[in-house]
Amino acid sequence: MAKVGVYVCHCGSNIAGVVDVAAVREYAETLPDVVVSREYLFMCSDPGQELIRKDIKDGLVDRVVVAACTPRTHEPIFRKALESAGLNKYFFEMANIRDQDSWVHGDDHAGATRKAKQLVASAVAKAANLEALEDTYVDVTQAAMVVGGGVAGIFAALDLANMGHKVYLVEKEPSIGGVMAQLDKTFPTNDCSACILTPIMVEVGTHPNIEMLTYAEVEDVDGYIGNFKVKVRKKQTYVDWTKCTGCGACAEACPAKVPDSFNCGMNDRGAAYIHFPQAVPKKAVVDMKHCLNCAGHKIGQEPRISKKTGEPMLAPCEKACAADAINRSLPWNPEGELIEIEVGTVVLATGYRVMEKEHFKEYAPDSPNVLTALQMERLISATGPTGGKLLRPSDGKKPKVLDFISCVGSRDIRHHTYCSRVCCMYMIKQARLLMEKYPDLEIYMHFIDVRTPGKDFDEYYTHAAEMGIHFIKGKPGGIEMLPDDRLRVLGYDSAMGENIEVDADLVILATAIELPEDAQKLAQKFSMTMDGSGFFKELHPKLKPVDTPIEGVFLAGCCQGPKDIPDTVAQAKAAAASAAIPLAQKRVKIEPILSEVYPEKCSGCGICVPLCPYNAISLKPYADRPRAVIDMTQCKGCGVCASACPSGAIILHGYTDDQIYSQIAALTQSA
Amino acid sequence: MEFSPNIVGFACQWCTYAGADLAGNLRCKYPSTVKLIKVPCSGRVEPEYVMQALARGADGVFVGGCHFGDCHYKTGNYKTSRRMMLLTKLLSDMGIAKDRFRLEWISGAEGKKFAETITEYTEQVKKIGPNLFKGGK
Amino acid sequence: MADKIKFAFLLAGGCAGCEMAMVDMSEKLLSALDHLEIVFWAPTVADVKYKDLEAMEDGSIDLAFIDGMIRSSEHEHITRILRAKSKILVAFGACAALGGIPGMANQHTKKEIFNQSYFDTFSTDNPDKVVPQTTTRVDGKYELTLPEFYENVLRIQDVAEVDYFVGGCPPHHDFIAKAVEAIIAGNLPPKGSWLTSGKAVCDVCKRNPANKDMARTQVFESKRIVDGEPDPDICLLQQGYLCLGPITQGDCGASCLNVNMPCRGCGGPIPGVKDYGARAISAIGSILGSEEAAVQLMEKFPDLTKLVYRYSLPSSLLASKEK
Amino acid sequence: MEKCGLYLGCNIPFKAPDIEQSLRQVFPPLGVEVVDLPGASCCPAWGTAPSFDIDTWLALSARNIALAEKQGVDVMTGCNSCFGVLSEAKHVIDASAAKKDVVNEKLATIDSAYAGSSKIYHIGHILHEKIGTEKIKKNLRYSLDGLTAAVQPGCHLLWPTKSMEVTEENPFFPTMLSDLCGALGLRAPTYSNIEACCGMGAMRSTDQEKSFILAKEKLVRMKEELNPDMIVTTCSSCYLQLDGAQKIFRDRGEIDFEIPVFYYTQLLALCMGADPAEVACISDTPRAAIIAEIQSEQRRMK
Amino acid sequence: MPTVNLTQMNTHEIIQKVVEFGGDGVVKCIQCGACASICPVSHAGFPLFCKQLIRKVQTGYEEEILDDPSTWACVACNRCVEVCPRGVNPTEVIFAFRRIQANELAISTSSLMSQSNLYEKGHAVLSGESKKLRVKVGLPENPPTSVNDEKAQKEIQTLLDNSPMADLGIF
Repeated sequence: MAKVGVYVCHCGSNIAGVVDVAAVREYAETLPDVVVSREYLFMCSDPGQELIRKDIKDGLVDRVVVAACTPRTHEPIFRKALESAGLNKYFFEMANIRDQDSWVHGDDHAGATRKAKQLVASAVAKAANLEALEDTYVDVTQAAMVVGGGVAGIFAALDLANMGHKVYLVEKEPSIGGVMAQLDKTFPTNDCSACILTPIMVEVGTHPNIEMLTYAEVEDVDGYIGNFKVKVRKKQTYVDWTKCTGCGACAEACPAKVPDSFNCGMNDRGAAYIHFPQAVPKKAVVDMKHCLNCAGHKIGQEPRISKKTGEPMLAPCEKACAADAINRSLPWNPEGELIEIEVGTVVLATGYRVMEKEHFKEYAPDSPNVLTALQMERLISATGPTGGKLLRPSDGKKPKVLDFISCVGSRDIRHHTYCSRVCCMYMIKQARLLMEKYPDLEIYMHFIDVRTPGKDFDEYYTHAAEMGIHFIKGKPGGIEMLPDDRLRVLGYDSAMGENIEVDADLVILATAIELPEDAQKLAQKFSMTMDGSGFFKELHPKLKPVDTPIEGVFLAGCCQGPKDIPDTVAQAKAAAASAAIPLAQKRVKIEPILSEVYPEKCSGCGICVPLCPYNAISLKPYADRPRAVIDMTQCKGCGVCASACPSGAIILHGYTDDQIYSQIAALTQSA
Repeated sequence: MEFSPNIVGFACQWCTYAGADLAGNLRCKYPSTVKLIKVPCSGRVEPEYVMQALARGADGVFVGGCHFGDCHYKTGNYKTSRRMMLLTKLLSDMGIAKDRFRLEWISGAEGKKFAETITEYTEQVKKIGPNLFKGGK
Repeated sequence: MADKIKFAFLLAGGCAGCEMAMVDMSEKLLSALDHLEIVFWAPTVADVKYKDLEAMEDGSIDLAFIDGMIRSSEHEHITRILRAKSKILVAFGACAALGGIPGMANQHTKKEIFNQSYFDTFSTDNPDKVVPQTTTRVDGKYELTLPEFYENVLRIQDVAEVDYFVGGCPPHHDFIAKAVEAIIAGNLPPKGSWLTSGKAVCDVCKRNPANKDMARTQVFESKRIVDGEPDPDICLLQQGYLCLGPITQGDCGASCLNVNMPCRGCGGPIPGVKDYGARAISAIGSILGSEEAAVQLMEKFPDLTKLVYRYSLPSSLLASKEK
Repeated sequence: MEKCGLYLGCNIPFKAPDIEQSLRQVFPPLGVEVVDLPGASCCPAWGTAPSFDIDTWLALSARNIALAEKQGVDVMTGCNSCFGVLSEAKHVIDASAAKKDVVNEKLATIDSAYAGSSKIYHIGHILHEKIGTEKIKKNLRYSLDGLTAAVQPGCHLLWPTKSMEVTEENPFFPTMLSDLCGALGLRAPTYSNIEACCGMGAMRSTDQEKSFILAKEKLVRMKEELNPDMIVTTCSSCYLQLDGAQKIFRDRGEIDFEIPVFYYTQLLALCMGADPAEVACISDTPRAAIIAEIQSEQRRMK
Repeated sequence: MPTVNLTQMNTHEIIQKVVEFGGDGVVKCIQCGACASICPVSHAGFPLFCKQLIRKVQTGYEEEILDDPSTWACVACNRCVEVCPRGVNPTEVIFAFRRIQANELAISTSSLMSQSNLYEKGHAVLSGESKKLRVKVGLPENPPTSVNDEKAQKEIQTLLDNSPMADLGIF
């Protein structure tokens, strides 16, 4: 007979303010198998835990039920308490009487108390049926992977590498740098983005512990903490990077015209191109989708011979390449190269994108003089399409009136309900930079609220107002296109309580930060869960901000939610530190909440085999008959196989049939 | 006294159970009718569990899992969906009122949805009335 | 050699097919009879009346088999009598152990069944709307009685304690022989058990992909046997024919599969399974490859319940309707 | 021939029957049979039942839609306001089974029922989406080449997109009516406040002078930006406002120009050779000169 | 304007009422101003356009604004609905308030004319000139609508008689 101890937590007044804790404790005493039932102000406090430890050490109890907050946060704490008292830590079960009871039934004390009793009965019933389980350990592969080469990925990779770990840095573009490399200057210090980022990119490029895999994407992930197997596809560059010197001659020679994504489509690049001037690695690629196959020289074919000269006719890019890195006659494999990398931990730092203006029909997206803020960033950057000169895209003339609109796609239930966090500040930054350079500009900015909560941020904002930038509280509802390519912004000034209009040469939309689609696909490969805003969800919003539900996978940067550069770097360094822990421990624990086949019950029907999402199940001979067997290191403990097994030969430890049936029985007993 | 249904819930620990916890964090009110049994994945919920709960007189049985594409175990919820589709048919053939059993996809971010769903489901079950069946084995 | 085992065989509400299967043991039955003394086997084998059975001393029979289910007060009455007289009681065959084919009637009320039987069919001629009564007075003086027809089909275990269960419709004679031999040898599992190998049909089915070193794959389209002749070498489930072999005890030696017919579950659930039909849809639902496949299955089998509970509806957790 | 139920509303049959006449004349040659909806009432206008009680509004609208359903035809309206009210009512009813029950309970008292089978179109949608500019071009006898129009699509034809059967690609920068004008050879460039409200309807009956602020702004921008030969609209309310208010502004000396105003089908009918005395003979701002120009010999197509 | 003491306002009651009359979006408004910026009522200079009305309801005004005719100037253009980033549906809030006003008979007398026209003939807008105009353009004197159709008029009257509008004594 199990000896179950029940410990009911007041959680201060969180539980006791709603649930009649004494009544629950008394009720628990009447339940079968319960030998002791106690209550305490905070069960998770040390004296609270001591109550449990003492009862175990005294031999009074050998199964523990704590009725308190939620197992999602506190199960590990209490399991440790059991362990330290010498009891198998899996002889523990929790009743969720706070998050799922007192907090949600505050207006129904009687109902909450009745529910608490039922939840305790359910936990006791399960506890009585618990079995002792043992943790196991596996060795950790001594390498880490960082996915995404923006500022977050760069810092995560550098920190891990500097701790002495081998790091694979995977980036889908030909160069690392991310969105930060596209920025002109950065708030609130106005230092040049390229000036501070480029040296660090170079450090990454030359670090002996970092292997950069740029122009590459994660294709598949297998394995578990300590032993991830990641398939990475290195996209075909059609340029021999061992020879390419990054001189850019091919890009200059290429006659194709492709909207330059680095400059947000505001100018064209060739099909052969270098991502941007400060690229690391600085290597050319040929974008075969847009390649014109000049001189009829298709990939993998011998060049045609000129009838006039008798010479082979080469494409301009080939001719321009002094390093002989472009040879279109070679049979380049369009699939690129698929490589499998084994790592112990992974940091996801896949970044964000800004919404395109096309989504915002009321803001005249067809006008070339309506820009996203990132386009504005390129327009004022020295490496941008105008060489840093502020010119109106429609006619190349210098604008006089600029109008910024905030919260475009943010705080908007039609798009994203969250605040994108950085827009207020970067709009002010752009306005200030422009005012400093062109003091005769008139600049208007429309806000719902100005949000400047960072260090030195509000000072930055108030100074902008002193500079003569006009701040208007009120979101514009529309833009009209005037005959001379100017734009009439239809606004409302809440402070005056009046409708206002601004006839602007340029309108800048602070469009929302969002997770790109390819990151969503990546999320599925890594089994990430998404939060309500569509970003990768951290394990706990406060206490585990860089952890994920997948052990061994960590988050950094805007893939977890919008944030500015200082916060991104801080989080990247936190993710690196967390990702280094398993590497330093050299082995990781595998929790025993896993499925197991009883071979003597198995009939070998094989129904379970194709169900397992981790391919953990196979049929192997047992007493000469084919019987299912589960690879414990592959199993993640979902129990899908156990539910399907027609013979009842598979059990999921921790969630066995007996345990669940006993809970059903307890919950259908009239309390 | 007004009939307060007894609803047994099975909730995937990654999505619906977390969503229920979030409802707590957000203090979203809902009736105290549902008691969750935590399972790792909705794919662990055997149709027999649902039947057993109904056979033992539960007024309603609720199964909550992750949205398609969100399963922590990649595909568990698809299995749940297919099994429960067939189960729903069996239950209706056997004369069990339609809303005695409910399957919902509620993510860990949908605390409000969890509270709304339970509130609405409780009303549905109230409409059907108590489950007089007490035949669990 | 010890005394002969005193043996009784009772037909409750069934078709006597199980008894035929017993006879199908042929020579093995003859050698078994060396060890068995038949004290009751009415009316098939021995001309013994109920009252003779009632007159026996409690516990005087060593071993009793019952085939068929409980549908009437007569079945219940005589089952209870036999239980009292017997040391070991075996629920023999699908009806006795699970409710069997007649158990599908539990999808209908007694009233519906009577209407169908006595009024509604095309060939019925019953102008006076006569239905069976438990008592009838004839000529005002003779009182005739009939057993009461119950609302539901019950299993033997619903009215009397059963010591062992044997599945099959009917049980396969090779297997009966093994069971009888085990009983004679006194080699019995704990009471309440099934006399079974405990393995599914798949274990003995030569089509099982596992038995051919092949991988099982998911199913995208369900078929009925009228949809065409299955490939005789490939697992029926793989071909989309809803074979219940994986869920069913295979003491039959996969007889149906050997003649290219899918298993329909007469062997009963593998020990430990609480609800045959629920377990069947869990397994089948799991191997379906898509949501559409599940929808297609339900369109293909509009009466899914009668497919997965063909032999076991009275054993379901939800054995009777919610009224 | 495709049939469509012509829902007249109030303004067109009572105040501008020449528009009604134009509607009846242009559709049959374009392959759409106009079916009357006998007994149709007010949509009901925003200022009536919708401003008092939602269910009463829905029942009255549903009664009108049911008239079309009974004949198995879709509804087309010539008035933007009617289009807005009927579309919104249909949207609300179709979105909720409970609302549908409430509405049908009310309709049952007058032996009517709403099923939701008829769609609500504006005549502009029928012309642009169902008939198409190519077919319109083939039926013309006069071309408007070289003339310029300022178009006024009208609010209810643009928003809310969620309740409309047909929507502009970008409702803030509408193009459908310009396309339809283009089919007549008419140049109809966009102008800055093309999407803005003319001030008619509830606003004009609440405060005429305030409503004129909007009308005047609209007229002035049209004049300054396009200097058009005419204003073309598909909204009977906008038509009445821009035509009527213009005369008042001129009489008061607030503007020094006048631009003739046409409802689109009036113009179309004229281009198809209709008699102006039937299809375009009621207006405050004079149209005789431009009508003569439209149906002049030089403009007759070969 | 005198100072408003917010603690003396009963916000709950009026919000509840607006929600009941169909303006449930009123609680979602964050006063961003987008609706106001494109609102014809605001452009024309009426004081109580969408944003202001919503704010005042949120603050607990009812009596103070009950007689303001601005709401009746709303042409239901629905542009606010299209641009509102919070799903407030400002048009519906205005109409909800209009319904509250209508039920208190806080409406203009000219509006009453439309209601009785609707009741009598099924048309809110009629014109004394219409028959003459129709004949002039070659149409029958009466259009095929309820205006000359007693059965249709009876139907409309039945619907209106059985509605809350009948209790107001406006027909």
